[in-house]
Amino acid sequence: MRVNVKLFARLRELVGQGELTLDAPGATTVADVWAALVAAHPAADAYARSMSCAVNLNYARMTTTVADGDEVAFLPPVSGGSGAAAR
Amino acid sequence: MRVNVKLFARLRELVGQGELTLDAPGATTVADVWAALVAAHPAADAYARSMSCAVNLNYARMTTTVADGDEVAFLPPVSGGSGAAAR
Amino acid sequence: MTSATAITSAPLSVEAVLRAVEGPGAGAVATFVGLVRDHNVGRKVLWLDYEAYEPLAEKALGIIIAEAEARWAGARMAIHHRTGRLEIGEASVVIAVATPHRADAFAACRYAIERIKQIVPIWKHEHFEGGEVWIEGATADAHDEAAREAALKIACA
Amino acid sequence: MTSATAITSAPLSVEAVLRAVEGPGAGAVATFVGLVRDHNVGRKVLWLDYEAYEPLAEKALGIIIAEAEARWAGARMAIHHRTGRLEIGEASVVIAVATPHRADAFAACRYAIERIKQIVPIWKHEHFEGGEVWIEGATADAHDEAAREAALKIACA
Repeated sequence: MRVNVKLFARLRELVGQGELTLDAPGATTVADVWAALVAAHPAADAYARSMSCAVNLNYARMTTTVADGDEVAFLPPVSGGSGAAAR
Repeated sequence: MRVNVKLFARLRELVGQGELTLDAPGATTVADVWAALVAAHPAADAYARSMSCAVNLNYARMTTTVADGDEVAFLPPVSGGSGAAAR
Repeated sequence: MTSATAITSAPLSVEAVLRAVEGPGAGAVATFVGLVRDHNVGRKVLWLDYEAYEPLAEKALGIIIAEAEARWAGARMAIHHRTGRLEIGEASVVIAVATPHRADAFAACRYAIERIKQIVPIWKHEHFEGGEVWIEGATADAHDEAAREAALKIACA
Repeated sequence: MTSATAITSAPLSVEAVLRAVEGPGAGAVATFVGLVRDHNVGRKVLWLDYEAYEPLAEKALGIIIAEAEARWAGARMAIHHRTGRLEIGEASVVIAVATPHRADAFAACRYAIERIKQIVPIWKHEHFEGGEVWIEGATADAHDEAAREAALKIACA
């Protein structure tokens, strides 16, 4: 299976690209796609516990199923909104 | 003693004028000025319990002393701010 | 930089009030705009007339700003209030407050509108379908500490 | 009438966001503007770069607006968020919400900024004196009910 992977912010920098086509033979879930990404780009593993994901512009879970041609995005913890510190 | 009295909103309407010069012989406090006003314009008495006052552009009490030529304002309950109901 | 306080019969500008709170150190700006509603307690409102004791009203806005800037560190606040005849949908009051952090901006802005309704000598004459009425709220006394505490409590809830 | 949601590299306009919430029945409008601060946790900030997953970020703003309009009766909300390089003092996000009564305007506006920081896929790259760092906050999941409850609790405190 082939999916289009989108990466952002520091995760994008660690992998060295923000968009890539990933061959993930036998992959059926987002977790499988992530495993294939980490296999190809071990640096991505830094986000294994903190990233979330989206499939075809819908927030998803690691257990969400993926299909050939899907856009799978991995999202580091977000920090939009105000420029001020959180309080 | 002579003071300049300022009236607003419904209190102004009840008295029929927003500004008047009031002769209040022997008056020493805002309460005395109010009494002289009510004597001259009994309709003002409707606000005896709900109005507040200011002397020379300072929020005052009924016990605040007044002097000849002072500007004494009587304020009905205020309703500035949003056009919406209070909640 | 526009004035931090204004009592004016001209239409209000949010941008003008925002400009009055510009400056270094700000991370958040909260604004509040009060609008003339088309209905009030079941009455169809036609228009409102706002009457002010202008010099004391402007001074009262300054008192509220000083209170807020003393309570919330680094806050800069501006308040413009309109007078005269206002049509439905027009802005009667605009508050802006800039602070380093957002929680303070919301709290200070809420405090300001509560205080305005407590102490500023401005009166609303409502013209509705079938009549007119002076709206009367709080007895205005800037020295009433209980009122001030009540406003703080709402703001900091 | 401008769009209720926008993810844009152009400077934000508070007036444009306000126009997007115009309409009948409103008595109060609360707005929130997030600004780039000159300091962050002791660092002198030089500028920020905001990166967005644009189509999902715009969708996320729409989700937040739908949540707020469902929670606060009669609310109309708009949110514009900027991307790219922002200098100190520039606005990164503008929220406006119009409601019949003021308490709801403040609550809905506060809710929106809290939710933005929870779920919208936008990332802040801080360039400070001596280095740069990606700021990382919440793990973004629009379906996380505990996060949503937390935002509601802050908004309605």
